Amino acid sequence: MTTPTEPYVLNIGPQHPSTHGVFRIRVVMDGERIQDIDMIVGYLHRSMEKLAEERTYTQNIPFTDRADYLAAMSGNLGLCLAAERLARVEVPERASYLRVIFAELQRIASHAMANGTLVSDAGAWQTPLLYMFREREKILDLFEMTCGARLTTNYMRIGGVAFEPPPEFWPALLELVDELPERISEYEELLTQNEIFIARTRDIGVISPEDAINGSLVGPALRGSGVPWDLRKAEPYCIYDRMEFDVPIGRNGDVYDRFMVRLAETRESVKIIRQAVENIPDGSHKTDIPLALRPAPGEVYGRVEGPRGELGFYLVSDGGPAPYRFHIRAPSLINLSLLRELARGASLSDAVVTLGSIDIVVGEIDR
Amino acid sequence: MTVDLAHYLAVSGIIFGIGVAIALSKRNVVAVLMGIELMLNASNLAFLAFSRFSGAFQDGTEPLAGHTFVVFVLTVAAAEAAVALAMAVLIYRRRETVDLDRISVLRW
Amino acid sequence: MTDRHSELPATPMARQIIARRSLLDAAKAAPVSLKVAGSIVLLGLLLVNALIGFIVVDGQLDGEWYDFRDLGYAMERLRIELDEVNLGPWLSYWVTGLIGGLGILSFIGGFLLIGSWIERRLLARFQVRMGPNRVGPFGLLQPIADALKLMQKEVLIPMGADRLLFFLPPVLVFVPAMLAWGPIPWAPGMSYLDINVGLLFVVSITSLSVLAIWMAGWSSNNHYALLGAMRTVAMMVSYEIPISLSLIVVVLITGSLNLGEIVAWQTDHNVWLAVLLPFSLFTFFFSSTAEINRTPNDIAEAESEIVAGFHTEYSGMKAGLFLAVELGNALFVGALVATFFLGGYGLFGLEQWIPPYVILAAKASFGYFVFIWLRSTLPRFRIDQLMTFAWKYLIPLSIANVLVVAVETSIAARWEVEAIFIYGSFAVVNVILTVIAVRTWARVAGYSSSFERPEPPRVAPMIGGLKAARRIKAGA
Amino acid sequence: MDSLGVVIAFYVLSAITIVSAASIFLLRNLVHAIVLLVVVFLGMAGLFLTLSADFIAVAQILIYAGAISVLFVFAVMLTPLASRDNGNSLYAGPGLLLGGAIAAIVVVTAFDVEWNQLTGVALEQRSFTDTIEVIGNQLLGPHVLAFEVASVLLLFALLGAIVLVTDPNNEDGAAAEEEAGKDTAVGGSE
Repeated sequence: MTTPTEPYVLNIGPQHPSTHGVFRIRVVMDGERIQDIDMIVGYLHRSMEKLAEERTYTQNIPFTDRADYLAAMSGNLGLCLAAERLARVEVPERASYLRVIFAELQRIASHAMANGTLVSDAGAWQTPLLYMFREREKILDLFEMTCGARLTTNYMRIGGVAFEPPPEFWPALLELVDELPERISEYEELLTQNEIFIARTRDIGVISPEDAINGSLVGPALRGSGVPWDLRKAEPYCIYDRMEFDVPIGRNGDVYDRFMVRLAETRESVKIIRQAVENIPDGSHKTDIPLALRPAPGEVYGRVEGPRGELGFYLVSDGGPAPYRFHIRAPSLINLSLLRELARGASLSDAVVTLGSIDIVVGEIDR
Repeated sequence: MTVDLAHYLAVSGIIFGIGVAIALSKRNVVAVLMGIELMLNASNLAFLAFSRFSGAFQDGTEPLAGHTFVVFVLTVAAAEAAVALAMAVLIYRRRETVDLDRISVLRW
Repeated sequence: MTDRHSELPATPMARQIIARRSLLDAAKAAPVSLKVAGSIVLLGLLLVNALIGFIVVDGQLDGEWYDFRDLGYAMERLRIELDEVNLGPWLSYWVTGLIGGLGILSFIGGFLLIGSWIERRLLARFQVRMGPNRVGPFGLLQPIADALKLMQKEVLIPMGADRLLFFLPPVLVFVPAMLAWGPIPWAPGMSYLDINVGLLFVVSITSLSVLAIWMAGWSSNNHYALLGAMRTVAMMVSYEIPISLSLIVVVLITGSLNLGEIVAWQTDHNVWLAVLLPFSLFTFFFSSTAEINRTPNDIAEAESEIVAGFHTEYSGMKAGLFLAVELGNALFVGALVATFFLGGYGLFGLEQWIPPYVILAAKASFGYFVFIWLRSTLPRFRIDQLMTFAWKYLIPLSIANVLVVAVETSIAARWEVEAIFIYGSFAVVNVILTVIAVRTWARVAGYSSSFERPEPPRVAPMIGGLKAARRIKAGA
Repeated sequence: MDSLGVVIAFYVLSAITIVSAASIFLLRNLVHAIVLLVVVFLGMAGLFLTLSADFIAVAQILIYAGAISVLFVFAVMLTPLASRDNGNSLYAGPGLLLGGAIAAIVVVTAFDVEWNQLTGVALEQRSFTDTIEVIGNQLLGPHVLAFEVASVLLLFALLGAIVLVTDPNNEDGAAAEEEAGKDTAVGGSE
């Protein structure tokens, strides 16, 4: 016999510090317990997929910047790989190396952001976030050096990359690569042994491997649950088959594991970048393709392992210069769908931390 | 213009009367408890007033027995409030109301 | 090429960070003549002060003349003089009360202005940022700009709000926050409200703000505010018990509820209670963070969960008042910790040379600094974790602490030995007992599971789906 | 007590206290009534101060304004489905009559009786300087038995309140939460 209470509705968002963008959750709460949640997306909808049907394949690359705005390079890479398979374009080897370097840099930057905001959601007042921003800042400087933009890079092209990095890029990159393992160790010291942080994240938002597979989770959220699935290993693209790296997986599938998996993946990314820089061949960075690429009619699903997981692009060509259908399989949207199960019965604080650990980007959810 | 024992006793009596009126006439359990707290407070005021205005004892000690008594009243009031409000919550659980007019199973 | 990169950071922000000037740099860059003149003036002031102090301490000028270190005596003198005017005692009460109140208020007001700047600058330093540096030199005028901005903002009243209860709380939290400063002794005999029940007064007055916070949350007609208010009420009521228990220990040792006498006891015995009562210090400080909503216990206004807690719906200067009270409370807890545990205005005899109120302000500022430090370092607890911590750990251990110290006090009362020996042995015993008790109780109450550190993620030996996951789990 | 300050304080405080207490009776909003109850408690503490009972005044603020009022707040917040009005029952008339009668009798008696009280200089001289020490000595001296009984009473009140409010069916709160979680999770993933 519990006290009869009246559930009430809490409207989290669209403007709320912990929704990571314009995203709304309608929470039915009983005291501090969440009874049910209702996720309402669409506040950032820009009709990307429809607009893309009016633009050429190259013109669509900027859309991928703005879909997952924290991992523009990965989005670029995904679209380019799909379009190249559709149009059967060969990519020079140097371009592949450059792509891998930038995609992994982007992964480090994105994971820094994800982990930083997760800890911010847990209540550490922005300090870890800003610490992690130091490295992200350097990576963004490298992007700026190379392609002039920091966030919406628009760097990759069908058939290669847009620009050769400037000469000062390489020493700066090496310096960063040397510095990063130290920094990552610093974060581990700062946070992974912190009693409060452990208390807030251990056994919170636990996803079993079965649930993860059923919920079609991807990326660190999936690996945090202990499922060893990484497209870079399972279905290597670019030059990932030549790289030595490990796939870290979590033990319990809780928030802490997802956090730790991201940190460990950052380490692996540094490894990959180092190998790529050491082995990068000389040559052209781009194959020339016609301005208006007209692939033969057909369809293709190209996918890459973005920072948030499997980022897929489904392209259908009718032989014209623009795709007949352009669909983005956004990892954030699909990972988010499990939040409802996780949040039910949890307290508000736990739900916020769980949401942070799933690491959504609203631009990608709404497209 | 002076203030003496009678004034304090008058204030105490008025507040006690208000407390009685509230305790007898309110429907809500919480409001009734408020009335009882008022009555206890009024008696505290009377105790302290007597203590202040009465002369010293024969042996010269200060007559702070009033203060001591008030300490006990405070204790009892705290205990009473805790238990009574717990009972109010319990009644609410059983019957989803704290309206005394409707909690009348023991009436006849 | 390498050189160009290292010389010239790529972004304007990075360039700015490298080129920033600190106060220290500015001091270094000052012309030599200014430096020399400044040092001479400072040294001269110190010398003059020391000379005066020497004479005052010797008693040659006592009762005749008072320098700025002895405001307490000066006030006492003023009171006596006013009493001689023979207009009734109310004159001296009013005059000295006004002067004292104005002094405290101007100190707190000044601190509220400078404090937000200090907090933001320090936080920025902890977070490798620059902090406010645009308004005035080193951003010093930032708080004034903030206050101006807040005053210009529209005061919004949410729909369905209880108007009366909505308007009262900003004032109602401000009053106890200012009143509670009363009994703090700034120097021997220099406290605004020198009452015998000073300690109880502080505890009871600070407990009043619970209701104001609840009123704010309830009347806002907003679920975030209500949630924040109920969290605050539950937390503050729970944490008042450990606070009281830790202060009872102080009373037991010093034998007085008067804050001035507590400080005087520490000065007389040349010992800080922090050494004697380490557990009480921890309990008091930790519980105070819960009372005043500072990290790691700031769940009442956890911005990542419930936006701004009970003052979500307040805007303009009303929100500003809440923020100001929060700042002032942090300093107040610093002052309380200094008074109870860190020797108050005393500094092992140095208080005769340095103005005592400066010492107290410095110690209070140190407490404030610790709050900022915690805020920039620690994540936040969850509400149930906090309540568990209070009821299952802090309160039982505090009661044990009271018992131990009661025994020690009775020993000290009967034992005819040098005080330094008694209290030295008590300090050692208390530290050892605290460590043992905390560890044992943590085991008893079932805390041991968190002692073991969580394991880091493992490297996947294979790639695959659910079957691979199950095999890895079974193999491990 | 002839001092002007005390006289003014007495009249102002008693006016505030009586008006607030009467408003508790008159107001229709229970939450406002709680706030006014706190005002009454604080006014009472002020009246205690004019009687130079500093310890009791501070204890009054601590216990009544700080703790018991919060209990009332919790009682109101824990009964969300009950009505929040402060309405009168059938007994309003008799209650008011009885209360008024008691107040009238006490007031008349108070002013009518020639109290054997201290006045003037004797009263001024007899100011309590250190009430805590005397109270402490009395509590642990002549009234030690009552003191112990009071402490036991408090302990039993604490236990009683907890026992009353604890759910007998599931004493372990965590287990209850787990159950609730299971109930809602069923049908989702399985």
